[in-house]
Amino acid sequence: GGSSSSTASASSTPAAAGSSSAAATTGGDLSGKTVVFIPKLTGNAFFESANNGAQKYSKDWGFTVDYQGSPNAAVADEVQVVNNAVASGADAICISSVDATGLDDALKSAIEQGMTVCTWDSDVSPDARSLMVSQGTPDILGQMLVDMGAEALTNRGVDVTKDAVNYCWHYSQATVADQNSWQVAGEAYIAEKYPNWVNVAPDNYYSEQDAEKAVSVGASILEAHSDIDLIICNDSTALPGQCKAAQNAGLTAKDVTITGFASPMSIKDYCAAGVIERWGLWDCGVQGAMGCYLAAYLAAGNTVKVGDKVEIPSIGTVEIMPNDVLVPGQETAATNNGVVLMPERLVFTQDNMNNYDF
Amino acid sequence: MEQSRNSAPGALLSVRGITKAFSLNAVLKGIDLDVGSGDVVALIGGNGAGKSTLMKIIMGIYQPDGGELYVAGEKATLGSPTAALARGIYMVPQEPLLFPNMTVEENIVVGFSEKPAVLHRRLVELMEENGWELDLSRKASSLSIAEQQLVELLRGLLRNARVLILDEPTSALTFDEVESLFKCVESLKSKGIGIIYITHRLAEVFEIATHVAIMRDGVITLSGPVGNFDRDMLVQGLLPPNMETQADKGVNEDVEIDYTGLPPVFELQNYSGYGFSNVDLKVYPGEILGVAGVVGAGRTELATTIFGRDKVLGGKAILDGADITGLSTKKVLCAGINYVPEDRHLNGLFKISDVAANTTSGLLDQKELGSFFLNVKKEAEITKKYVDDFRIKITGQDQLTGSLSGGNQQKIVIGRALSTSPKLVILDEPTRGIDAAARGDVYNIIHQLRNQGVAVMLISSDMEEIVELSDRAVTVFQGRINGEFAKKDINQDNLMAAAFGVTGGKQVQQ
Amino acid sequence: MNTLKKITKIREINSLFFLIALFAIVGMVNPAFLAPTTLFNCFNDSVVFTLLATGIAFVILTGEIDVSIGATLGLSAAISSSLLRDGASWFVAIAAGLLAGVVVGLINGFGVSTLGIPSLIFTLGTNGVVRGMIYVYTGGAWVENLPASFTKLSQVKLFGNLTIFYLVVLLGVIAAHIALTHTRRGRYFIAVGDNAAGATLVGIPAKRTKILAYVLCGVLASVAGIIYSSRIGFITPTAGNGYEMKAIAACVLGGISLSGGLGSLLGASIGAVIMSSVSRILVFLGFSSDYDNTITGILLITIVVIDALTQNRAATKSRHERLAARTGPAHAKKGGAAK
Amino acid sequence: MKHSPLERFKKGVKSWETVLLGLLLAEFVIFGIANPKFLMPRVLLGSVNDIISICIISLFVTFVMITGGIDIQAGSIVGLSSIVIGVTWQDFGLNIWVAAILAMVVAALCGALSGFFVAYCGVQPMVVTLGGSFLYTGIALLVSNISATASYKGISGFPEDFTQIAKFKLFGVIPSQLLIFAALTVIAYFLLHKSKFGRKVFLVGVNPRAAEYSGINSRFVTLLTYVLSGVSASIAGIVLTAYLGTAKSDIGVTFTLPIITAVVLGGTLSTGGKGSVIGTALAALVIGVLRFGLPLSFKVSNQYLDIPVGLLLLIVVVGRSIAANPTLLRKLGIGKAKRQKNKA
Ligand SMILES: Nc1ncnc2c1ncn2[C@@H]1O[C@H](COP(=O)(O)OP(=O)(O)OP(=O)(O)O)[C@@H](O)[C@H]1O
Ligand SMILES: Nc1ncnc2c1ncn2[C@@H]1O[C@H](COP(=O)(O)OP(=O)(O)OP(=O)(O)O)[C@@H](O)[C@H]1O
Ligand SMILES: [Mg+2]
Ligand SMILES: [Mg+2]
Repeated sequence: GGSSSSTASASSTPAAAGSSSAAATTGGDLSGKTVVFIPKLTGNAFFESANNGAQKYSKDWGFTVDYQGSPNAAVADEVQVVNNAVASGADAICISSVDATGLDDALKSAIEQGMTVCTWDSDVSPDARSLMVSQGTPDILGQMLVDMGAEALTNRGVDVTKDAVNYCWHYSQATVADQNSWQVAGEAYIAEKYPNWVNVAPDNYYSEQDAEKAVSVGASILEAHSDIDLIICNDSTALPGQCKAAQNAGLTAKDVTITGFASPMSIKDYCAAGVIERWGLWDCGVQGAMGCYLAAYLAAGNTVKVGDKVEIPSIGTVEIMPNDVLVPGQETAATNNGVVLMPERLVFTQDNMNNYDF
Repeated sequence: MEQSRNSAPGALLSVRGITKAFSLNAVLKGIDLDVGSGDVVALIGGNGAGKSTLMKIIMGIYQPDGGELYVAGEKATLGSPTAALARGIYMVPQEPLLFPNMTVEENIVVGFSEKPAVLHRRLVELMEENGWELDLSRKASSLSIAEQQLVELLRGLLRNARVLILDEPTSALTFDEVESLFKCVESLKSKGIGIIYITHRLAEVFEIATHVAIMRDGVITLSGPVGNFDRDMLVQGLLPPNMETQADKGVNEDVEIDYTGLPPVFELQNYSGYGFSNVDLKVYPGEILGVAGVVGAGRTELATTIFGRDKVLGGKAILDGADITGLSTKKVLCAGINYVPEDRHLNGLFKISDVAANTTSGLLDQKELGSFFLNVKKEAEITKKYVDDFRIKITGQDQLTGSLSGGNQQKIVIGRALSTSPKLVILDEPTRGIDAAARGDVYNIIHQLRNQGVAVMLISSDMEEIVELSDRAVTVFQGRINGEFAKKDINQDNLMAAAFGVTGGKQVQQ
Repeated sequence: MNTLKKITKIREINSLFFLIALFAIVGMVNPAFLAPTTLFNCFNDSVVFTLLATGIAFVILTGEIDVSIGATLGLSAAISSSLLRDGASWFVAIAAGLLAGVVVGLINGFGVSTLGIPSLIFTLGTNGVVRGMIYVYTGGAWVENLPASFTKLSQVKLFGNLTIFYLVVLLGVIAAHIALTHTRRGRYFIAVGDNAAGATLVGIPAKRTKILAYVLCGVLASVAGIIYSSRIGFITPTAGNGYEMKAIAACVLGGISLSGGLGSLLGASIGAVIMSSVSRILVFLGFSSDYDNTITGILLITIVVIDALTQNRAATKSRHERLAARTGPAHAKKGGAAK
Repeated sequence: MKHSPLERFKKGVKSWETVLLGLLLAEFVIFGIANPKFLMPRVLLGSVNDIISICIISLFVTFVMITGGIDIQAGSIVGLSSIVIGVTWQDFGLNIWVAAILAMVVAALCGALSGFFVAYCGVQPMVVTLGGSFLYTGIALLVSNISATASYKGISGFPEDFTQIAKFKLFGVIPSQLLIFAALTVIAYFLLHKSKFGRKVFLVGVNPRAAEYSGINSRFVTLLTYVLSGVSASIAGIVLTAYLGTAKSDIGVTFTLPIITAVVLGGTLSTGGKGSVIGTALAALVIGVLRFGLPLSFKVSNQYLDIPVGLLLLIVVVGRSIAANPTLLRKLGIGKAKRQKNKA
């Protein structure tokens, strides 16, 4: 995973503390297991990278990761993928859900039929899965987005606590769960920490994961708000599109700050060209691999409970945490239920962006 | 055998042993035909005899299953119309095939390689020569059938073809236009152009043809110079071997109707609409009211407006004492009027539906066919009634009407109009494009109706037809009724004069 | 007066009026929209849709439809840009992209014209196959990191702020428009769409014309794909998803009839500008993005409904005028001399 | 003599439903051999759940296409119906069944609006319904904004008896969704092929002008077909909402192309006038089973499934066109034609 990263300020969350205490579980053999690894949609850089990571690690671990997904990020399509996975007789499912509750029934029936279900990236109801490998809570990620923006603004010579900063959000659409939850958390964070900032479009801009639209919406934002200071693009299509629009308009990171979440590969050209200074993501390859490992781990008959530590070979040790670290008030079952947080999120800049290959 | 296989010497076009079948239906069974320079070969035959099919083969639209074509003595394979055009063959099709979104001029000159300006000049000259008037910048979609036919003719004439095929060119033309077409054909004849002329009007054969050929059931039963035949011989040749000569002449033996004290079943009072105005008209039960006029006089508009297809601008329409002015088609139908449209392909037929569906389509809003579910038995019954009554030639009730011949299609449309048991039937050009036998059948149907006490409004541009059938006639000129004739006064001269706006030797004042 | 009437009868002029009116209204709400940069960008950003719409216009004019162009765009974009990324020469990369368009176009043309399969069905089939091919070709991954020299092309501007892409495409469209309306062979496309049987009768090779239309459509879709690559800089396997519908809508907005034989390429390109400006317009109008789809829908429906109603009314009116003219001067004295 | 098997084959091919049924059986056999699990009732019958929306809607989009129209808005009406149920139930406190009926009314109105523009204003259906798909997707989002639940979250927690619509299993194996589909197929069949309304739909599709001259209100019939397809979309929306347990505004957006594909594969003429409910139902199942069987039995990744579905469509229509018109083959294989001529 990303070893030499500048860790985001918000990443001081409880995570793998490097503790070497062995997992308190009964042993079970992972080799030969099959984990169906389900993205929200295929053909998206984020999920493809996660799959690459999962495939790479799983080879060493000795089990099979079967990447199955629909090209559409639609709940009905994903349910079908889940049902196909169940029918195929795999051992476990590791899924990034497009809908917070819409997959619950399908996953519960998978569990009833003896499968292990874990989630990663985007969660379902806690009783419809065992473990969730989370890149962080909405608060963490929302704050991270805002902090990246604030940092870049500061580097431009803006006093982020005093100057009137005009900003807006540009991402995929109003119905996508995680991106919206980050936006909500980020807004709350801004309201609290930077009351002097002005959101020029409180209803946000959407480009529906259409690259062409991302560029054209991006261009319109720059044209319609010539005084815009910061554009936060928490979507992996919106961010490169917004950068391209700025580049087309001849703007650089000195004129307008663009930040957001996207893989380093898709943005590094713009960074090299001076269009963007910093952006972030987490190592989705590691995240995918972790999800698949844990799914296979439980499928092999291991049991875990909150507080246990699991050692994931060549990644590190992770701790099982209660569900309420993600959503306050959520209950956690006695065994095989809980949340694993990604140890760190990455912020990419000119200096480190070439260290990653996703 | 060997002889007949070859092209006749000097012929512009020779057809030898052409056969053609559509799936299992053998339409042409070995046709031989020659067209020499300056010949006008009149090709006659019943509906579905295969005339148009033969012409389409000559034109390269269909490929023959067997047989040969010779153009100017050379064997030719005409794989496409392009090949036929290149050899100087052009066909004016039976159904006009215009480009609806193009102007008249574009329609005529499309496909030519000459300069537009040159073409335009030639076109204008041609029209002046023939005395045809057409606004060249009008869109083809706004043309009436007659006008479409003129455009098709102009196309053919402008092509300077060596062999010109005219497939029923006069079926929609006015008297004047037919006259000028004949002049035109004469002049082509003298230029040495060979013409194949398809028609159902035997009079035309004797007027312009040099040769005649009769087709029946996919073979040519009779052919030779026109001088060798007379009308009766042709009629005989057209009819199936052992059939009585009853068909052609619908017998009108009925006595004159006594109108005194008879209340009209249908009445128009000062009725105006688009294309006609201030029409006063009465139709009595059990009479055939002929409505004569030249094409474009506005009769179709009058009929379709009564039928609820267009807006009424003034006046009243009264059926059996009930005011039906401006009602929707559905309500007019229920009230007891039905209409057989003049353009059966556009407004009459459901080509890819079967005979039964076509016949009963007017009954769908009536209880007769069931309240919610379609009563299939009843449907078959009604269809059978009309198929039998009208002697409609079909392979079964599930045959698609698009594959029927024109006459049979027309009978089905008439059958539909009668299925609603109307008090008044308006027939608009009911015999256009159908052969003598079918025409006789239609006439019989009309008489039957009359005898059943149904009132019939017969719109026709064929004066002979009006004379033959009507109990009373009116003429329409420029959207107004300008003449009414009692049975004894109905004759070609009177009708013609009134139709052209000349009554009693003087122009009707506008 | 008469010329004015004639001009409004040209459907693409109506579309142009509509475009101007739309821009004027947006400009009134937010004058920033009328800044030259923004205005030009409306056109610059329409370049992909202009290509798609004019491409599909050829097919629609001949009376057919092609719903595979979005996938063709994606495939060409993926092929060309992956070759460029991997260091192939520009010539090879572009030729390969165009070849993909030609092949798809030929297959569509063959199926629709030679085999006589209804075009909606056939191109739905090729759409599925081509879209799947993109996943096979790319393995589902994005094509990124295209050579800067290639992506820079999209920034080259002439005459102030018009990109060279749009300029070239616009000139191409105008040239094609003239060729289509003023040459003998050009008229074939419209003639075939207007009445295929009639076209065959006057010696127009209807089948070949249709195949040509599909090939042109495929090629233009791949040109669109290549320009898309340069403009966007990264290719996702979903690139061009749903663009076929927007391109069809653009054609209709530009006055092209889906039943064929009516309309022009210039109209299609104007429609493309309207269609691709919608999201930009919404930003300037300050609408919440939540209204995006609602307003796009309302706009689209309003335009086509108004257009259809005015066309219908004009047709009815001219028919009524012609019919009224027959009855002579209105309300002349009644009837004639009855016998 | 020699041609008789060919002739018979041609006749068989003519009954399109037979071909589709054969295809469906072939799929069962092939997938079943490749992976016997495929034929397990629970697996096979359960798989129907995932395609049921498309099956249901395509039944009624068939009506629209027979009138010569097309409906690409049905998918967006699914989402609208779903969110209307969710919002009126959760935020307005309506009884869930009242909410479901309300959703059907809303869907009918949506269909009627588009149908009105198509039938009474003469606008081209593809464009109207494209506009409709934008409009209704947009309205669905706006409706979801009314709710206290954020639009990206989806409304859940529906009462048990509502979710039973999609979860109930007859004899423990036959899913209720399959029963709903079967019932709707029967209804659609009788409506289209046995009722007077169905006859009108066909006649309007063949020749709307002739239909008008027969006293049929072509425009109204056309409008009704859009209402029908809208209502069917709302039924799909209700079933899907119950199945997923979640009401969301965007749950149907990906259905458009599969619906049209099912209808045309079912033998409906895209120019109108011809089509059959059974054909559509079978075609929808053929596509659905293909999409389910290939990943299960042949490990084809889901993202490539567009290819086999597209290929199936192409092979079937090409085969059909050649069977209907054997001269095509002769034209294509010119060599063969020449040989025949030489023999003659
Ligand atoms: N494309 C076709 N497919 C199947 N059958 C056809 C086709 N064209 C014509 N027929 C059939 O061939 C026969 C001959 O038709 P054709 O049009 O040549 O007759 P016709 O002599 O021109 O009749 P009419 O006087 O009515 O014009 C008819 O039975 C008709 O149904
Ligand atoms: N613009 C048009 N659009 C559609 N149909 C038209 C149009 N103009 C004319 N028609 C139809 O063409 C047919 C022939 O009309 P035309 O004007 O030739 O004669 P008419 O007024 O019906 O005269 P008559 O019936 O006395 O011969 C009618 O059915 C008419 O409704
Ligand atoms: Mg004929
Ligand atoms: Mg008339």
